[in-house]
Amino acid sequence: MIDVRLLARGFSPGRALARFAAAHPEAGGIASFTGQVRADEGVEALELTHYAPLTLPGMEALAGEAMARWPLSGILLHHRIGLLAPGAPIVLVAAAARHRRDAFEAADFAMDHLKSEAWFWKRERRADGWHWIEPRAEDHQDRARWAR
Amino acid sequence: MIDVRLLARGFSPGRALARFAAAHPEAGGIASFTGQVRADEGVEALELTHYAPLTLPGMEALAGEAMARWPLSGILLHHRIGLLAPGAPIVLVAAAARHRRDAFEAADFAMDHLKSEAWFWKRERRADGWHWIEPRAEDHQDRARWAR
Amino acid sequence: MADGARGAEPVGVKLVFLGRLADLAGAGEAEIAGPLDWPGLLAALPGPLAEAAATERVKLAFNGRVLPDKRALAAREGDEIALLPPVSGG
Amino acid sequence: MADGARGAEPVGVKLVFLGRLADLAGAGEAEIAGPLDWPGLLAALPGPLAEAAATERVKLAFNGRVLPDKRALAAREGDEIALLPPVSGG
Repeated sequence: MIDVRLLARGFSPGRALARFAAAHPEAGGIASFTGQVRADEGVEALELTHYAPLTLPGMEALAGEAMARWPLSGILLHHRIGLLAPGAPIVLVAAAARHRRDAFEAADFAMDHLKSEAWFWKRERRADGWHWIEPRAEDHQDRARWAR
Repeated sequence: MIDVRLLARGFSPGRALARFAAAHPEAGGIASFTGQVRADEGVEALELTHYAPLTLPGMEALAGEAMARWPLSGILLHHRIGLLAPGAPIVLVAAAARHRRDAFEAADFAMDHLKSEAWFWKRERRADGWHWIEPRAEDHQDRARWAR
Repeated sequence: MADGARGAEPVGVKLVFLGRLADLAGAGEAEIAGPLDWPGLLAALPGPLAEAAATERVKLAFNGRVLPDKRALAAREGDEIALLPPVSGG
Repeated sequence: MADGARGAEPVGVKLVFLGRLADLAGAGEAEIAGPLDWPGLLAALPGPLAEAAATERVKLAFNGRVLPDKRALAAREGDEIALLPPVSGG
């Protein structure tokens, strides 16, 4: 099962994961990653912009790539767009597989690519106004681990 | 927050994860792994035995080791004991951290150690009776990745 | 993405500015007259936006596909060009 | 784990068999007379169980702690010895 979504409203990663796990009784394990707006740094809000002609198709291609690269039962990529409050979930990635190493690697791979390759633009509001966020060098290095 | 539990009854990994995420608003991300009874191989039931004087203390030591090794906000290790039906969750591991690589590595580390080092014994019932499960060579190799 | 009614009424080339480029442009979208090639686009953009667009880090999407080579741009009225600064998701 | 009332009434050394060893033993627990050292334990166990216990893969816990060296076993009445075959969690 490939479950790729752009979400304009708040969502519950726990509930999404429960559904995903229930949909994969044949999988021994599900690895997941939830990214959320950090609440400790003076960030008052986060805004995520996307570009419809590219963003969802790009995520679907990423999901397909992960399915082709690891023996997965399924993959889930959910990503918020719009305005987010501190503590709100931004992204949920989950991979279901027979063997846990495959699930972990696929989830890790998907996150690295969502961070530095998916068509999202993020800005955060602090006391002094809005600031655009660019990927860190670290994000590009993380993605480079998967080159082959 | 260190949240280590032995669970004698069914639990909801999704709900446990939601609580864990809510408890860590300062963490940028939460990596998790859910292991469940595979429903595709003629397994009718799974039984997990533990040894009280060793099992929970061992899991607590493992949680402490992960907290010492990575800069984590928290770690969660929940493990079922008793009789489980196909599809039921066996284990949930989650690590909350500022940076996602730390969260992924700590969850991966914890699973590798729970698989091959924690004090659990697993047997499964098939049409022809009960069979004890031993860790695969792969599980020991997985754990050996963390030696230092 | 524009398609369909091209020519039925005069429409320009639609420009879409993403991320910080929308701030530079003062708007998320603009429309300019076509046809438009790469030098034409740079000439049509206000200075700071043209400078940003010219850097390697800014990609161009043409009717929903990223151009491998921006200089190959050849837009007509009704087409959509998106200017894509470095992304930051997750 | 046994502790406390040691000596108040005659109790043996408690043996706990985990995993497949419980099947071999036909029970999860047994009690035998103390004191008990490693050769004494092997002698007291039924053949297949003694053979399994003697392998390197089976560990021994003494009053809730894994013994680094099984041959160092020195149990008295009231103590608890657990025989631990290879684990399989997760």
